[in-house]
Amino acid sequence: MTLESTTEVALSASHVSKSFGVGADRVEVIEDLHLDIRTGDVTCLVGPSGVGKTTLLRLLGGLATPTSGTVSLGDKVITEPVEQVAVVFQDYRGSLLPWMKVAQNVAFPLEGRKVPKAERLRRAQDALEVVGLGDSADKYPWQLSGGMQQRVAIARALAYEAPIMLMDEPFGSLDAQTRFELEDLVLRLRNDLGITIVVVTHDIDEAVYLGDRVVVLGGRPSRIVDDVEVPLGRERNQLTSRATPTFIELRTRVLEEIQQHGLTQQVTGA
Amino acid sequence: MTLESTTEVALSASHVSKSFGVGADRVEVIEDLHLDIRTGDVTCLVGPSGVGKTTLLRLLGGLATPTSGTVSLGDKVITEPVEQVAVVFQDYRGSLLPWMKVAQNVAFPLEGRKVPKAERLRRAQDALEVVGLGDSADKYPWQLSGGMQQRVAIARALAYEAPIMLMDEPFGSLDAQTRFELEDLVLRLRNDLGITIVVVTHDIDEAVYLGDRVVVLGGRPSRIVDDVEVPLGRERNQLTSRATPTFIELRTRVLEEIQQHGLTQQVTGA
Amino acid sequence: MTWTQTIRSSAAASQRRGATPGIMLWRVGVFVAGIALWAVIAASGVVPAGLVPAPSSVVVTLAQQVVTVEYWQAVGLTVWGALIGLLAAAVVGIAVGVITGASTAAELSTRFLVDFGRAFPAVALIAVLVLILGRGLELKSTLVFVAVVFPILLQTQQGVRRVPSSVIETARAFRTPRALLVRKVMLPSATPSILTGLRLGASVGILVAIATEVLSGSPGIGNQITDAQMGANSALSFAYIVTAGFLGFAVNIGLEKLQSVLLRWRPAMGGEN
Amino acid sequence: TNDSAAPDSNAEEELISVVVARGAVNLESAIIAQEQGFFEQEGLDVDLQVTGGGGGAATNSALIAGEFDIAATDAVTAIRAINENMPIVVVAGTKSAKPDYEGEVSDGLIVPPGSTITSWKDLEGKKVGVPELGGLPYLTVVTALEENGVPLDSVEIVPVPMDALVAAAQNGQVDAVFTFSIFMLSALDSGFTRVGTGVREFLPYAPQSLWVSTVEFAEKNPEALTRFRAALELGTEYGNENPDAVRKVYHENTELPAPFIDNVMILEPLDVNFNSKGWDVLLKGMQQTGEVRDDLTVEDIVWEGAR
Amino acid sequence: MKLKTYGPVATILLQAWLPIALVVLWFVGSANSTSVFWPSLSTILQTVVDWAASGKLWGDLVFSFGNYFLALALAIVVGLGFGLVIGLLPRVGQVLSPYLDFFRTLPIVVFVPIVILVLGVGRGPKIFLIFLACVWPILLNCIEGVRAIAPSVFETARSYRIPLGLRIRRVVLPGAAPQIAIGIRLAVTIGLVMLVVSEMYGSTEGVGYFILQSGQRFQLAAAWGGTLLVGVIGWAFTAVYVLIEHRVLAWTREDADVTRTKAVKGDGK
Ligand SMILES: Nc1ncnc2c1ncn2[C@@H]1O[C@H](COP(=O)(O)OP(=O)(O)OP(=O)(O)O)[C@@H](O)[C@H]1O
Ligand SMILES: Nc1ncnc2c1ncn2[C@@H]1O[C@H](COP(=O)(O)OP(=O)(O)OP(=O)(O)O)[C@@H](O)[C@H]1O
Ligand SMILES: [Mg+2]
Ligand SMILES: [Mg+2]
Repeated sequence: MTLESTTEVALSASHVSKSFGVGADRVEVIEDLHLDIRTGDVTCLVGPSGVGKTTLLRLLGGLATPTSGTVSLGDKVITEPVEQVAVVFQDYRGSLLPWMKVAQNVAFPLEGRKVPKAERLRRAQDALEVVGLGDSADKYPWQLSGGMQQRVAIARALAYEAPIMLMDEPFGSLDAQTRFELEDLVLRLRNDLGITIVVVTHDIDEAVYLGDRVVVLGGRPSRIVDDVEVPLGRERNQLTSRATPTFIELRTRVLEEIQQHGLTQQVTGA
Repeated sequence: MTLESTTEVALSASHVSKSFGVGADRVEVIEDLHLDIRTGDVTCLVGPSGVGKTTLLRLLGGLATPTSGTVSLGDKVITEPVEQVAVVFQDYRGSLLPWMKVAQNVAFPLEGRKVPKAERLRRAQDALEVVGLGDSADKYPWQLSGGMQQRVAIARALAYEAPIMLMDEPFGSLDAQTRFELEDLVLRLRNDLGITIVVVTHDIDEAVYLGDRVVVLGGRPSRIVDDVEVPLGRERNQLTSRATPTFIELRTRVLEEIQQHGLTQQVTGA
Repeated sequence: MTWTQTIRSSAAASQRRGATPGIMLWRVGVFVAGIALWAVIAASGVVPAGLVPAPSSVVVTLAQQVVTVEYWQAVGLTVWGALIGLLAAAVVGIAVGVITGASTAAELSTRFLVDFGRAFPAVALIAVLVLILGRGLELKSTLVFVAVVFPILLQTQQGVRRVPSSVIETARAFRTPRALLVRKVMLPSATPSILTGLRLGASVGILVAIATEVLSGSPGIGNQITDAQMGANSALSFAYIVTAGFLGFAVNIGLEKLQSVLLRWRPAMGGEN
Repeated sequence: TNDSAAPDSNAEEELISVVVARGAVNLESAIIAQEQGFFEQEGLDVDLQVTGGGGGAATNSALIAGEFDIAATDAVTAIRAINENMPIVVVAGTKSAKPDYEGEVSDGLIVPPGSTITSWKDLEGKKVGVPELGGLPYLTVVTALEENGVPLDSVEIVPVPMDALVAAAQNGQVDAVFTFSIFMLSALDSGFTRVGTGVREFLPYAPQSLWVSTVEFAEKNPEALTRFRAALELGTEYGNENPDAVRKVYHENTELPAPFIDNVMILEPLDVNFNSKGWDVLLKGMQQTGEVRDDLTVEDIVWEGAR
Repeated sequence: MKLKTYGPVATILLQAWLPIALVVLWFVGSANSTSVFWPSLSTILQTVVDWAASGKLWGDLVFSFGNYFLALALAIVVGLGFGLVIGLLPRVGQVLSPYLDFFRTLPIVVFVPIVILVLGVGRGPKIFLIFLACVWPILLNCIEGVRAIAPSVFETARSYRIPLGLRIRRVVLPGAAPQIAIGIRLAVTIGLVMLVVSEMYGSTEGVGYFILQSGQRFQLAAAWGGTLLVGVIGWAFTAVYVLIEHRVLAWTREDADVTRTKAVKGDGK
């Protein structure tokens, strides 16, 4: 897999607020949030359920516009999805087009980029092999298990070969083994191709293992409660890295922060 | 929360096979599988993505009929969903009715059981509080985040108050903290109310932590490759239980078994 | 069998392509029962013989007619008129439907015209329209077009509007160009709705073509029916009425085939089993 | 319209396209004229299209739209069109109600078996079915009621499609119906009784079916129209003398059952010319029912060569 | 799909500009018309005013729309009833569908005599004819709507053993509602067209009768006037219907700032 261009890119959100609804129904989800995504980093977003991770990711991807503040790619303010960004949606089922077979689904975004058909299909097949679905190219999404569908969504983003990838709980439905392999795939994407990756995850071990940096969201409206650099180096190993003291220390730290903003918090707050 | 009846029940699958499609498209997913779910146990089903966990759960719930073999509840062969079983679907989004608000979604199954309205709403509200969504009763599902939707689906199964609960990756989209709390909720359901619970999960730590027994599925067509008793007792603690040598030993054992049947296996097999 | 079982097994049945022998048997059964009922009504004299002929006499008459050139000419003229109108309506209806479905401004701007046009009883103006269009193919296909274009348009428009937002969001995220979006996302998603529009339109088209013939005297099935009625020849008029029914049946078979190809991707209802 | 050069040596032939409303049983003289070569004899090359019925209004429209030069239609629709300034004129007749004609009457008021109605007078407070409000049958009924001293507003006149008239009476939806031709004769066959005569008695000489042309055509081609009338005249005579020729026309151009045509059907006399009394009663009837404006005269309706 | 929404003023302006432009164009363009075929718009409108002034308009409206609403209600009930059965039991649909297609295409106009025999000469046949035209869009869309419900929704209802009645009321009908709404929207206006046609036979009053009689009598301005009136009524009914639909189907309007317009614009520049 090669990238067409690995130009210097950096996503940044500055003074971003986002609310839904109007009048009495208005909910402030994100308030005055500032975040710079560094080029070539894996940035992990964690935080309790409902805190606004997906919302933030959609803002970064240009899929939603902030109520106030701006999101920019380099010097360009983003109000629309841009070519340099591929997205894996949390709602992977809903994001697969049911009338297309798996391979077509994966190849579809390339069609919009005018990639020739043979090339499209080759890239789709490659991406499917990488996620372990080489033999399911010819099935419809509903014929696949949940985890397989999720991998199709990942394959689609891979085949798109964008320099920035936004992934919303991409491994949520995968078994440990598959998950490990795809986590390592993400690291390889960063190391070998210099892709900038933002991963939303609820698995703190995963966040620390993958991330060069873990951003913890919390509060209502949400803001960044912690921004943790992960000094584990660029080469990581599922067994050894996870056993280092730094790893354990960081995961405990993040865990504690999330616990402060977790379920119990919400219930008592209600 | 009380149960109307906590009669002796036990689900069992005997010599169950399941295939999809006909002719050349036919895929054998499960072959000659035998499994007894013991009353009052938490049974965890684990296995690589696409192995057939959801399929097995649907068979146990009477939502699908086996191609051969039988599933029975006590002495009764099941070909249909039965009253004693509540299900949390892997596709939680699809299983919430978009035209109903959250509270209505949770209360809806009770309506079918002719529970009076006030009682229904009370039980729905209780269940929502338990999953930390007491203040979201009046929203539509699409106004919730992924993890919140998943919790609504859990709340619905809770409010149904069935003696058997089948849960398909119920905590997949939840953050660590919420997840811990809901895991402990599951354990309380078993301990305090004697509910029989089957949980499909891809998180092996979770399987060992929750399960009285962990059933590992593998192969194509799938069969039971291991059936592990978890001798951690009925009272468990997120911090201490997970640190016991038994826990660590068991999770390593299960992990290795899954790795034997995981992604790499499939890719090379293809 | 319980209700759910029935649903489940029928869902399984519909997964198989085409009609099973069981379905065929049932169809034949319904057919026989229908004909028997008709025969009984005709024979009992509840309805005057002049109005409802016996099925046998209709079959005989139809058999006599199908070997004549006149019959096929009439059928051809009707079908031709309906077909031209229908094709034009399909092209315009789907195109405008997609545009107005995809753009709120376009939909609002055309809303009055569409709602007005849908309710515009063009058939009632035949005497006037003949002044402008004469009684030839133009009149027939124009009226068919006017009657059919709006259902197709609306079905398309609403189908496009109801593309799930998760799907649209995906397309947006990958910056799907407009043409591709329409072709590969909106149209497939709206296909069930559009096909329903076409199925409605196909029958309405034939009906309007026939009505036009009846009312304007332009040649075709409708005209044959008028003749038969003026001659109090009910067997003959029924023969042509039945012909119209068969036409609708045939068109819909075609559309159903199209549907089974276009909607191959859809899982059978009630969950796969 | 086509006045291209004629191949014939004798007379200058003119091509006129003529439409005959098929099924309305008003095409006899023209078809006979065509078959017997009377048009040719008059130096006309007539393109006789036998097209559909569709009612007089549609035929008038098609004529105005320029589909053909001359068309067969019925008197009431022609008058209505002219009343609204449609540019057409009546150029010849086909059939009129002849009070002096000996033959059987083929229209009238009929009642189902067992009815207590025996005459027009009994209609007070009853329901009468007619094929259409405002048509010739309707005008006949109105005139008949008037002449019999039955107040109009005491009778409910309901329009019922032609082929359902008899059945409607049989089912008791209406008490009596005014109908004609095969519908009346077969009703009489099945036990209906005729309790009143028809248009011949109440609207004597009223034109029934006739030929119309556009005003423009009549102005530009008076000669052709005169010849057309002459040929029709010949066809009419021939038809009146040879009933079998008329029957043959019916056999070939209508869906009437053969036995009916041969044995039962009443052949009304054909006539190209009008009796001015007929126009008067018809116009008066239509004016009284508010169908047409009061100052409409025969001169507005009938081409001068046909008055 | 998420829709772009406009403010109330913009919505009205957007809806109004084209019809107003056309009416003005027509008004000006036809002002000096002397043609009997193309009466001027003012002449046409005058006929409607005359119609109203004669006092008949009101009675005609009451008669016609009495039939219309009855028929529409009947069509909704029958269409949904059969639609649910066929949608839920595909085998029944498979057996019946050829016959439904057959009957759908029978020229009902020629059955009028039989209908009159059975239903009499009054409102009956008219209601029946309108009903017959309205029922098909509702039926077909209901079937399609039921079939389009996500399998996961049915699965949920099954697993929680929702009884049939409740399942239809709370699961199937709402799930099929968006598609059913299209069917009813079509029926609303098809019914109007059929209302006019239905008064072609055996009528003495009604809006359709007025139009048809005017046409038959070559009172072209009045015929145009009547049809225009029906068209405007069709628009008005649809507007009311859309309001109702808007409320009933509130849950389908996902509120987010994703707009369709953006989706359409999202081409790779
Ligand atoms: N369209 C919407 N309308 C109203 N509220 C919304 C909408 N979308 C999201 N929200 C609210 O915004 C908040 C944040 O949602 P978001 O999906 O970003 O959470 P999340 O951090 O991704 O959670 P999870 O981990 O559960 O996916 C939630 O409280 C949700 O209820
Ligand atoms: N309707 C269907 N038609 C054809 N194949 C199917 C169908 N449903 C499931 N399968 C196949 O059956 C296999 C098992 O699917 P299942 O959903 O049970 O997996 P799973 O163990 O739940 O996986 P995951 O953890 O990814 O959810 C998969 O290979 C899938 O492709
Ligand atoms: Mg989220
Ligand atoms: Mg699964």
